Amino acid sequence: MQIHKYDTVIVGAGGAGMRAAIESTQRSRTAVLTKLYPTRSHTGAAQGGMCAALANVEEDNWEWHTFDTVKGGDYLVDQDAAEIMCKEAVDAVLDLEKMGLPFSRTEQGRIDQRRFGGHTRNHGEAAVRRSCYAADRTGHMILQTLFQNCVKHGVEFFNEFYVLDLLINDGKTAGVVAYELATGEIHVFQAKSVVFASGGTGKFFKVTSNAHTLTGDGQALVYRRGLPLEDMEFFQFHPTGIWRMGILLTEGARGEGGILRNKDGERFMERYAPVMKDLASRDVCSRAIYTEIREGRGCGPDGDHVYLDLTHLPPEQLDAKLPDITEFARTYLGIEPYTDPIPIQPTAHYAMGGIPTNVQGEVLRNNTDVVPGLYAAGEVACVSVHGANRLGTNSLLDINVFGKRAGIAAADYAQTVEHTELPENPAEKVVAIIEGLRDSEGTESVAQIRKELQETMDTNAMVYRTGETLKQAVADIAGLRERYKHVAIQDKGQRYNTDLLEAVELGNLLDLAEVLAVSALAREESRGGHYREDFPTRDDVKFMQHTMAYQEVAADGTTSIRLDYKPVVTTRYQPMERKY
Amino acid sequence: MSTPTVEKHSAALDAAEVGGVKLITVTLRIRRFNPEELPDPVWVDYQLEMDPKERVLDALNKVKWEQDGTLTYRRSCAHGICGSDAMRINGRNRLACKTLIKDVNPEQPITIEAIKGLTVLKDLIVDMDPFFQAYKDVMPFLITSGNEPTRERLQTAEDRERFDDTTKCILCAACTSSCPVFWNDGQYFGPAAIVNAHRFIFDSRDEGAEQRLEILNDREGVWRCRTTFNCSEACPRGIEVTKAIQEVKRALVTRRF
Amino acid sequence: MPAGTLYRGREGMWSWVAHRVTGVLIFFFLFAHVLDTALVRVSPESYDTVIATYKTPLVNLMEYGLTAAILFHALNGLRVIAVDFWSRGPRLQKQMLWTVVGVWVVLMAGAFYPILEHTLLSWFGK
Amino acid sequence: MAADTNETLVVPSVHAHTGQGLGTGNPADAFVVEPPRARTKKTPRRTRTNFEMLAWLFMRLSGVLLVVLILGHLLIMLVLDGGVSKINFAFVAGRWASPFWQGWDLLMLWLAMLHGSNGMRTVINDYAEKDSTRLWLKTLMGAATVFTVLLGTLVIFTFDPNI
Ligand SMILES: Cc1cc2nc3c(=O)[nH]c(=O)nc-3n(C[C@H](O)[C@H](O)[C@H](O)COP(=O)(O)OP(=O)(O)OC[C@H]3O[C@@H](n4cnc5c(N)ncnc54)[C@H](O)[C@@H]3O)c2cc1C
Ligand code: HEM
Ligand code: SF4
Ligand code: F3S
Ligand code: FES
Repeated sequence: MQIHKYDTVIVGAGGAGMRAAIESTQRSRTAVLTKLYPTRSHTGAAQGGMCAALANVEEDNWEWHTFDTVKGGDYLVDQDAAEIMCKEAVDAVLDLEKMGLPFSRTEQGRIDQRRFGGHTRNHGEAAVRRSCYAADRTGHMILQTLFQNCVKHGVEFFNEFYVLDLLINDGKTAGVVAYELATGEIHVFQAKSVVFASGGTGKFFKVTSNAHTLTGDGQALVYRRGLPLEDMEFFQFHPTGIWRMGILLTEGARGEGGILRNKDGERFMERYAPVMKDLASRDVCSRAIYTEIREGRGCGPDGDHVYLDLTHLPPEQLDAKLPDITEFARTYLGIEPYTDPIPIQPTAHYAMGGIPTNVQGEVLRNNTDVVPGLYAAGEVACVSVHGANRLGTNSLLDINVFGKRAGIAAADYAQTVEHTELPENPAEKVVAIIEGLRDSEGTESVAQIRKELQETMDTNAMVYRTGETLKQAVADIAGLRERYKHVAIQDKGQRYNTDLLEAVELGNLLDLAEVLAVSALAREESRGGHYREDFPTRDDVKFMQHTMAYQEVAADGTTSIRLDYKPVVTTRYQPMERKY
Repeated sequence: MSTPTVEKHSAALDAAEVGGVKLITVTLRIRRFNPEELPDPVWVDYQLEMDPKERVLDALNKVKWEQDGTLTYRRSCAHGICGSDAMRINGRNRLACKTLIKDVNPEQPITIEAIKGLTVLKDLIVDMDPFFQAYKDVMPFLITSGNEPTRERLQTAEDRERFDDTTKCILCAACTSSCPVFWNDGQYFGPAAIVNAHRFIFDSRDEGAEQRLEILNDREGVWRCRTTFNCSEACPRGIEVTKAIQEVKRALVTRRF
Repeated sequence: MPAGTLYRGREGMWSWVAHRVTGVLIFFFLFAHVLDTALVRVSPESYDTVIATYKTPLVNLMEYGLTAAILFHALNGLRVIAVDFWSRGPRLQKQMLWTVVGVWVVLMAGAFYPILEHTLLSWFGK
Repeated sequence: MAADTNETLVVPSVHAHTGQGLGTGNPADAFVVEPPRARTKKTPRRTRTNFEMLAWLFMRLSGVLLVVLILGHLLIMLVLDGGVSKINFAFVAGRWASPFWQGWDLLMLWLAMLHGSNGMRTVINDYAEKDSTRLWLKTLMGAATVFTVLLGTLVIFTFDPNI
């Protein structure tokens, strides 16, 4: 075991982690621990864009953006946070441009902007061009640009280090424990402040746009340290994933004029969202697609998908604005998007919930108090700017705005305090997990359990949910968690033991899936990404509040989930019916 | 609006939409290496039933999940965007997640081995540090002088287009590890580093081009490229790598960029 | 240790291999050729003796091979130069290579009789 | 790796492990497949000259000229007028009587040798593993080149058709 001492430790080198690192490296001695090489992070997969009311191509302002964000989130958004995000959005985009990000440009040489789902002019009048983009590679460019600037600032990366535990001593952050993939060694990082930026958790679904590595490690290990997780039942299903594979086709495709069609060739979104049509918010579109499929208007022999039609767009426009996604269709489906519509279905995409933080990125211990020295930003966190449903392009914005804020706050905090003493035997918990798996005599297979988890989540906790399906999911997950105790791995070595880590990651997924299902079961209403067929309307009286899920450990070591609720911060906008 | 879908069904779309799949038996012949067990690498065959439209990465996953958990490789996004899984498939560098089984002659055993020229650490995992070192050596970040503007720097669409191709790089190392010059001694900067230098040299906002050119003017710089085009063939992002290298060479000669 | 497989490069790589092999070959030949030509400084007789060996069928055949090597190296060298200095060169490198091969085949066929005439005559008579 | 690193206990595990990280104490590090020459802090070395660029340019320039010179040479020597069978002392004497052919051959000799030896330098740089081997091979090659060029030049200039 090795012990390292830093002022600030950042967990994760995606967009949020690197944005934080750029700030904190200039202010404090910072280490960035990441389980992937930084440029492998899933921020690179983001396509469509990053919204900011630059007003480069048409009139726009941050207040409209805030309204859209709040409405998009079905009023579960903390409006103070949304205001900050939308106000700072302009600088966030300009910062990136100054760091070198190659945005697509307008005729005048300004950053170009395109339409995106749910983003409107003057509180819902019509779609507005607000999303700043670089073809359909915006996330790639953000990730590369941030990495380039990390290189410039000499950020210290520990690549392929898996953070497996958070150390809290005396209520204060003491550091993290990491596992070095290359050697199998355990490293303890003592730090005054720790920023979690470890990304999403989509891998508990089968059809997902998320990477194999998005296993919610950050959420899970914070949760196991007794800290709450907020709004985990809200998971976004993106309407246009490649059929059966889940690979994302950006909403920008519809922003450029793409149309959703059912088997009769009908532009069915006209029926569901007369004003915004195909650019209604994601939850609305995803539900519409499933309704079409259920009512027998799906395409293909099994009628289990619909089409994203780009054939009416000029090939030059596709080449210039959507080069990557058209290539995905060619590579993975063998079809030509110039002439054929693309088979799509909703795909699990984004976790609105996560580790609750305030607008400085400080992690909450309960509804009001923070854990000193602990920060979170990015998809792992829930500042709640996305509420019940995130608007497209607001996540890239979130990671930049709150990544920067958390980085600054963490470094500033680190300057004011001394290191917290490490707890006795700091690596104990991690060693127990790892040696437990290595020495396990069990017979259960990681892949099998994960597959069953994904299947139950896809069937029972997807776009449409009912009390019954969610109970089924809870029961299934409980069974799987039981079986997980007897899971065995084949690779017993030290070097690059990915077999071992897949097992650890599965443990995280199981815990988080359970939180999702239990939180969803308790929320007896429909709001944003969470749609209960048995409670199809929004219930602002009972559920206009955030779910806070805590893990309770009984004396005998068994765990259970305790749900609590936290009020929503409402400043300007009173809840209204949501129509697109 | 027209109703294109019903009548305009091409054969490709029909093929893409078939529900039931026909599985075929494929053999993966993987060059395994685990120094904790054996000092030397070995070729191991795995047989599996696969849908030919699946990716080679799916096949590797199937081996790892169902047959041999010790098989080790890097992967993340599974759709060719993160650059984790460059490997040599049937003798050529590719991303496993961007290569469909039907395209690599599945009637024969499919050979899979680590990329060349970087130290193999285990199975398909190589040491990427020298690769990233070369990348860092070309100063891959925007260099400007003077006060920052309050708004964005202006750049015409044409100026933006000038370096578009090389902004696509995902640092997968498929190019560098396919370059015969790089295999020889690993000292050559390699195509990926040059691609990333190109991205800034031809960015109208950047002012560090001279410095970067000077770095690439070096003994191990662009002049070592022998225009073998392996890099261009290997690049999963379709970057015209050799073209970019030639542009850098010409910029060095003419000092115009 | 079971070796890794050979890298399956395509036209670009193999043409470079050929270019390099022919280049080295020509270099060594040139070295020898200057030495033998230097014999003109020694005496007409010794020069003619050496040149006589150039006229034996074996060396004559090698001469044809050398021409082949030089011709390929020269044509492909021009292709490389085009790749270097012509902005469309890299995109057309394969087509240019096949052109090089085509021209090379034609020229080598054309040179077959003139170069080997001597040998052919001595073998098959008039 | 980072400073401030102090070792404590070694994690107990199935395999013996020194806990030093890659490239140091791990016995497994002794075995690697196809190790390249390591890129070190000292490499790439900064040279700050345009030598490689000039060499590269020279290869192209000389290449273009050599096409004319060598193909012309081959045409005359091997193809025209009965090919190689015509060549003898007298033929050479006849040709070198003209300063034009003298100049032609001289230029060809210089360009070809310099082009060839620079090409060989590249080849040696690519394949010689050790710095010392590299140096030796290049010295040898350089000496051979200088010798050949000088010899050839001497021959062309001091050629005496009447010896
Ligand atoms: C296909 C796709 C398209 C998208 N398109 C858009 C879009 O157009 N606009 C938009 O606004 N949003 C988009 N999103 C959402 C957005 O991209 C993500 O939410 C955002 O990039 C998340 O960034 P992050 O920094 O939080 O996490 P990530 O980029 O996922 O990074 C996570 C980091 O944490 C590290 N990590 C994880 N676990 C550990 C651990 N245990 N130890 C150490 N390190 C760890 C990883 O190595 C990685 O570096 C898209 C998402 C997807 C999947
Ligand atoms: C006939 C006209 C010739 C042309 C057009 C020509 C062209 C070229 C070019 C352009 C290169 C550079 C290749 C690169 O940088 O990748 C080259 C390399 C080389 N040439 Fe020539 N050349 C000619 C004749 C010769 C002769 C006569 C010799 C031998 C003395 C020779 C030996 C070499 C060698 C050894 C190389 C290095 C090969 C390598 O690095 O791969 N060439 N030639
Ligand atoms: S240039 Fe292409 S092959 Fe090379 S690292 Fe970049 S993406 Fe990979
Ligand atoms: S493979 Fe290597 S030799 Fe040049 S063209 Fe590409 S860098
Ligand atoms: S897994 Fe990301 S590129 Fe293949």
